[in-house]
Amino acid sequence: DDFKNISDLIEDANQKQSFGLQIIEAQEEERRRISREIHDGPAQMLANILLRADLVDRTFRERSRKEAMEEMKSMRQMVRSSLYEVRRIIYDLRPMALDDLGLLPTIRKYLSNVEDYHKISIELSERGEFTSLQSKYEVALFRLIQESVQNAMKHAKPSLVQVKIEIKSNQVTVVICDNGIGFDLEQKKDKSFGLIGMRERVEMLDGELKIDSKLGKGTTIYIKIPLTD
Amino acid sequence: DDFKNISDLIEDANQKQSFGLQIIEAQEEERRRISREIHDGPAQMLANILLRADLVDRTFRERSRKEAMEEMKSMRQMVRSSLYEVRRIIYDLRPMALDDLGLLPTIRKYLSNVEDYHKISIELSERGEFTSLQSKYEVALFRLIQESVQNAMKHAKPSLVQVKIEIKSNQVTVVICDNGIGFDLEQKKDKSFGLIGMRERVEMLDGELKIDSKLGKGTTIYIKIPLTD
Amino acid sequence: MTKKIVLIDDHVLFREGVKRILDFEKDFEVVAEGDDGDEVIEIVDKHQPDVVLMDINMPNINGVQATKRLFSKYPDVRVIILSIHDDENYVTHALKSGAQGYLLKEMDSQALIDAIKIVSDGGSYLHPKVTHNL
Ligand SMILES: Nc1ncnc2c1ncn2[C@@H]1O[C@H](COP(=O)(O)OP(=O)(O)OP(=O)(O)O)[C@@H](O)[C@H]1O
Ligand SMILES: Nc1ncnc2c1ncn2[C@@H]1O[C@H](COP(=O)(O)OP(=O)(O)OP(=O)(O)O)[C@@H](O)[C@H]1O
Ligand SMILES: [K+]
Ligand SMILES: [Mg+2]
Ligand SMILES: [Mg+2]
Ligand SMILES: [Mg+2]
Repeated sequence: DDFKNISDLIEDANQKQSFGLQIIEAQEEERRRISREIHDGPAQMLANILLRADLVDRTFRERSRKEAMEEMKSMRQMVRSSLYEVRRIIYDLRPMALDDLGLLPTIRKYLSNVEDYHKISIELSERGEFTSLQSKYEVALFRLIQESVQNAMKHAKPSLVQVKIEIKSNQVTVVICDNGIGFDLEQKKDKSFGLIGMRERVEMLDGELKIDSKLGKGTTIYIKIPLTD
Repeated sequence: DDFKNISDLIEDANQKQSFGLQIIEAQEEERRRISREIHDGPAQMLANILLRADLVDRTFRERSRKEAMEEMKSMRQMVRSSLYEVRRIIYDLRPMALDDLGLLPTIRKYLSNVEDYHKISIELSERGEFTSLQSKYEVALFRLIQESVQNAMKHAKPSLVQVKIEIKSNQVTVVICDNGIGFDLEQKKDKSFGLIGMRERVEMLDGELKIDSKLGKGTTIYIKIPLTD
Repeated sequence: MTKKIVLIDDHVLFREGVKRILDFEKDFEVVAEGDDGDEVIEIVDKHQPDVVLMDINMPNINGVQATKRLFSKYPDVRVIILSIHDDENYVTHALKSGAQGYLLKEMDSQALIDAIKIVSDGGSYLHPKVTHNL
């Protein structure tokens, strides 16, 4: 009996270790992705804006004010697009609204962005008092809902997604449900980090996570997290 | 004896778990930091460039050509600084040179940036054949040196930092040495993530990391990592 | 009559740009600047401006908190929030604090001028790009 315990523990330790390594790799990968994204988007655009600005200057000197102002207009257009890009990158990293406005407005906006982008319908139902949630819960809940919804978009091909959040004084429950293709929970995927990360986050807050999925019927994720001060 | 093993293992598992959680938190914190940094830097500047462009136009119409050219100059200066900011953010995230040019040029550039910025002298000595290093070693070695040097700058107040890298066919050794204030290795710091992360990275590659530090004498970090194919 | 304007923003270059634009308007005068929300009451005490231009994200006291504080002391004060965020939730949040204007920092100079005129005359102004989202 002791032996089983020991080997369980070893298994556990190994899993945790490899979990740690996975996160380091995932983080490194994320940094690379973001840095490429900024490089290919805003940085390229700014380099281009710089060229345009020089052009405005030259046009001014060598042609006319009118032509220079035309150049300026197209430069401004480009500045606007890079600002747009920059906003998107900030948002993907971490919506500032989460810290500035709180969980509910951030979730609403997030879901409405997903709806627009994926041309899909997402129902949000919310119950309880959100304003006094501590920041650690806000961040965790946002990431859990984000990953669940992203999974539904990426894998499930659903026609409807429902998100329910209920906050009570001592616990919060979240249910994310899609009517998509479902999946086999037994099949482990290499390099899949989302569900593992979700579990880890929920564990970290002493909560529970349950996944229900049936091939052809869709997936429902239940999350319950106790609230402590 | 078995009991000791079990409690060691439990300790181990707990440490690994809390390690995983720490990385999640550190990652979340990093995302927040970068997103604020982009918001406070490049996003503000881009918005401002639009105003400055207007300013050029109005100055020309309502004041003089000469003043307009001055405004133009300052607008171009602003575009240049935004580009500079964006590049710095990209670099901090992940020097692309690492993927594009390899370890050695990236380290050289990194150290010379630190020298300039902190007005300090850093000696780099390198021996061996760097060109055939696998990317996983390059990234790890860069991050290890980066964190060690950052620690020296942040905590040690040194007048000299030395970095030595030696690559042999089957192993790489790195020594980072500062002559600063040193620290007590026994004192654990909450929320300090650098050294733990370094250990974990080295472990992940089956290597060894040793820290030598004496109060008032400085700190030396020895890293040895076996190279496998 | 000249409209007195106070400008609160932690970004120096941004303040500089706004000031330079307002320099052109003979009816406008920037009477004071600050770089954090915690300064605003003191500045308003001293200068009694017609409009406060208030950045939303600042290091200590953000623009929304600062606006709330300001309104509890000066219920008639006119405030325009300046922000990078085009998310409509920020707009409603800002308006709830008592501000009468919301301007995206990517504004052109005409939008800035219009907003100041309208808000200081008792009206309210939202950046066209965000009204679209509301
Ligand atoms: N809502 C869902 N509907 C159908 N399949 C799903 C759903 N959620 C997860 N899956 C399946 O479970 C696998 C694991 O999901 P997980 O989020 O861990 O990884 P991933 O989404 O593939 O990659 P990552 O999240 O790391 O980008 C997925 O590859 C997919 O096959
Ligand atoms: N070269 C050094 N000289 C003096 N003290 C050091 C040095 N390196 C580390 N320390 C001490 O060890 C502590 C832990 O270092 P570590 O890198 O883990 O964390 P940190 O630098 O404080 O924070 P982080 O790296 O997470 O940003 C530091 O807070 C500092 O007190
Ligand atoms: K003026
Ligand atoms: Mg996923
Ligand atoms: Mg450190
Ligand atoms: Mg600001």
